[in-house]
Amino acid sequence: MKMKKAVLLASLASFMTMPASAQKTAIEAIEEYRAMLQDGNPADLFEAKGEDLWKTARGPKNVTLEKCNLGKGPGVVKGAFVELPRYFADTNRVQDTESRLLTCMETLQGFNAAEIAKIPFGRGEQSNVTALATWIAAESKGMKFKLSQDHVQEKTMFEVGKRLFFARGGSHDFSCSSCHGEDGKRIRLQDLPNLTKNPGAGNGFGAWPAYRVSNGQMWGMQLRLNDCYRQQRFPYPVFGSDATIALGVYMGVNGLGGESIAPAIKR
Amino acid sequence: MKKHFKFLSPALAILLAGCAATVPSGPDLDKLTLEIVKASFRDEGQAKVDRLVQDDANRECSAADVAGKPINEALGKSIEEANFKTIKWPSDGKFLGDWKEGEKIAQSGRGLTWTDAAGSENGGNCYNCHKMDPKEISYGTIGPSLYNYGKLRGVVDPASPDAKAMLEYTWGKIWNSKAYNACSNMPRAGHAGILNETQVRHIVALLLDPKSPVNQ
Amino acid sequence: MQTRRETLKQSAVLAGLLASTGLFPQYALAYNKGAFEAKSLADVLKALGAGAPVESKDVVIGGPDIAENGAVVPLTASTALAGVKQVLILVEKNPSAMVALFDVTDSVEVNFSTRAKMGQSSDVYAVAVMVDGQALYAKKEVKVTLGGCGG
Amino acid sequence: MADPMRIRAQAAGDKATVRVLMSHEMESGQRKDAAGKLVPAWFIQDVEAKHNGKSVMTAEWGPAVSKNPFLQFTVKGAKAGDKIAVTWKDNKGETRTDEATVS
Repeated sequence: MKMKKAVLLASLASFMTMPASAQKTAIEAIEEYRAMLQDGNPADLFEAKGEDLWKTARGPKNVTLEKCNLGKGPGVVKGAFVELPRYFADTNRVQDTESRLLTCMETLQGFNAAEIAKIPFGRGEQSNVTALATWIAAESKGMKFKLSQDHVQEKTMFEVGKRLFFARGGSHDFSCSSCHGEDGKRIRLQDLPNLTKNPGAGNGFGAWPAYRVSNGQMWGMQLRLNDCYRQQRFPYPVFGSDATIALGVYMGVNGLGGESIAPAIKR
Repeated sequence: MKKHFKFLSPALAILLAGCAATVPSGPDLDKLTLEIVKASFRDEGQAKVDRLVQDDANRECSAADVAGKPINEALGKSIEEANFKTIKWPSDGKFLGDWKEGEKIAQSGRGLTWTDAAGSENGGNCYNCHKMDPKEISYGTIGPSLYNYGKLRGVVDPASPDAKAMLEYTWGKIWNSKAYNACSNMPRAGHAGILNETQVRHIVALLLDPKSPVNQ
Repeated sequence: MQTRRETLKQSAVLAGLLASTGLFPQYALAYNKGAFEAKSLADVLKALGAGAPVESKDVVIGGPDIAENGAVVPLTASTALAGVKQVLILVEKNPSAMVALFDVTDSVEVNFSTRAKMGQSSDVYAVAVMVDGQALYAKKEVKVTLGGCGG
Repeated sequence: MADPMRIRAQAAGDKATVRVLMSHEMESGQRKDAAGKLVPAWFIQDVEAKHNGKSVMTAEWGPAVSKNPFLQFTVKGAKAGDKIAVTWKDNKGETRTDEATVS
């Protein structure tokens, strides 16, 4: 909440030069509206669903996910979210929360991960992945991001993520950085976190999964990035693809030390 | 080896795992990024993977952003010159359309995403980044305020010869923003086919017509 | 403390029990379809058999001045008055005006919050229908803005 | 079966504030799908709250209540350890009851 205020003050300062004093009241009113929604975040519903899914025997093998290794050992959930994405030796790749969940669903439960990756967001097993990610994030709520950069693949993915973040393209020449490269900017009325450093990187990256009030949907980071790319007029990023994971590493490392507030509530 | 869920193409796996001890050098990272992009995106609706191909402006400006430095001055100049040449001036010599139509285009952020129907009318996305009509409180701040755009630039009568230079600049900036600033954040509305000539005319009117709410 | 999972299990059992006993027989009949289809405050009150609306300082409508998103607008209706039978929350410019109706008992405070959809900027109302049929209301304007990239 | 509700009931003094989140589409009946077809209305119509088994509040909702509804009310005389149960029923006849303990 404090961080939010700071961002707000920064953007207010930039309005000082503008003649319309009504603007300040509008911003305050919007801030009031957001505060009203904090109490009673429907993300709670998805969190409860995710916990249940984790502990329920499912899939062709009819087992639970309770032995899933999210990086801190089989079954350790608390604190895992703030260290993801990270390198996993068993798959020999860097994975984020959602792609790692697919690995566990395949190896432990016998699901076909590649098939789940193809399901549109919000349907079938995809909505279960989102609920699971919501619960996993909630178990680390309030903890500080501490992604590892020890493994060469982790460092490499950071560098790739940085290049992707600044990559301009699509019909509108947008990059991630067009909206998220500077402090105190807004698109329409939405504050845009500067994802290249804290506090923006920690706040922005650390808010997802989040409940979107505009459509009443729970969005994980994969869908957040997917919809950013949609608005950027880019082609479609494949679920769990290396581009999305590299961006996760870039934002997460930029947000080191920032507090994870996921699951949050967003416009 | 047990088959695991992965997206890495064989080439990537070699690049990533082959040189296991060290992070690749800059040019290798650029190459790896291109490989990863190729493996990570697919066509969806009208948004095809060919949109990932960068022209000189996008490639050089992205590289400058990664380096955290402004673009080399001479390079920037040549990008601006090349982009200036792409500007299509109004075929009938008329720069000014209807500001009321311009306001509608400025409000709309639709078009060209993979969820938009191909061929549907595109918006200008103007309010996403700019303040324009002060009655619209939901405006972005990525670009500068355009409130009183024409008034502040002394455009009293758009038909007068005094106003010609500003009409041309405004038209050109909307058509291809990179003609004036190589690494501008602004889309190249005309050049990229986002807005057609008629729509650009309406936006110019929204900005320069003394009757437009932008200039009240 | 009960874990969430235990709560879930328990609720599932409860839901089963209730389903078998048949729920809400009285409400299924009593749902005020007419009131929920009415277009204005006056018509809603007519459908409920209440009197004409009178503005009152004793009734409070809570809500944002500006809603960033019309899909979710938090609204609160409350009053400290005694003798309240029903509390209504309305959005004047919605296709049907009434959002929610709460039946008050002595066991709850006359203070209810929920969240409403709003298609456009509009006046919103809190109405206290008294035991004698009197309808007291408070209203405020809520502006709905367009958010996001508009795409 | 519908997903469970989340109910939090917190005692303060001689009353308890109850906050409820329900998992429901609350389809207005006004929205069109991608193919331009009207999506039929599907929403919670009736809500009832019980304190230790006794009905304390009933409500009727229309389709203008937001998706995944939130409801807050205050029960007089409720104290820590008491049970608060909430039941909803939608226009298709589907129903769900969940219970929470006042903390």
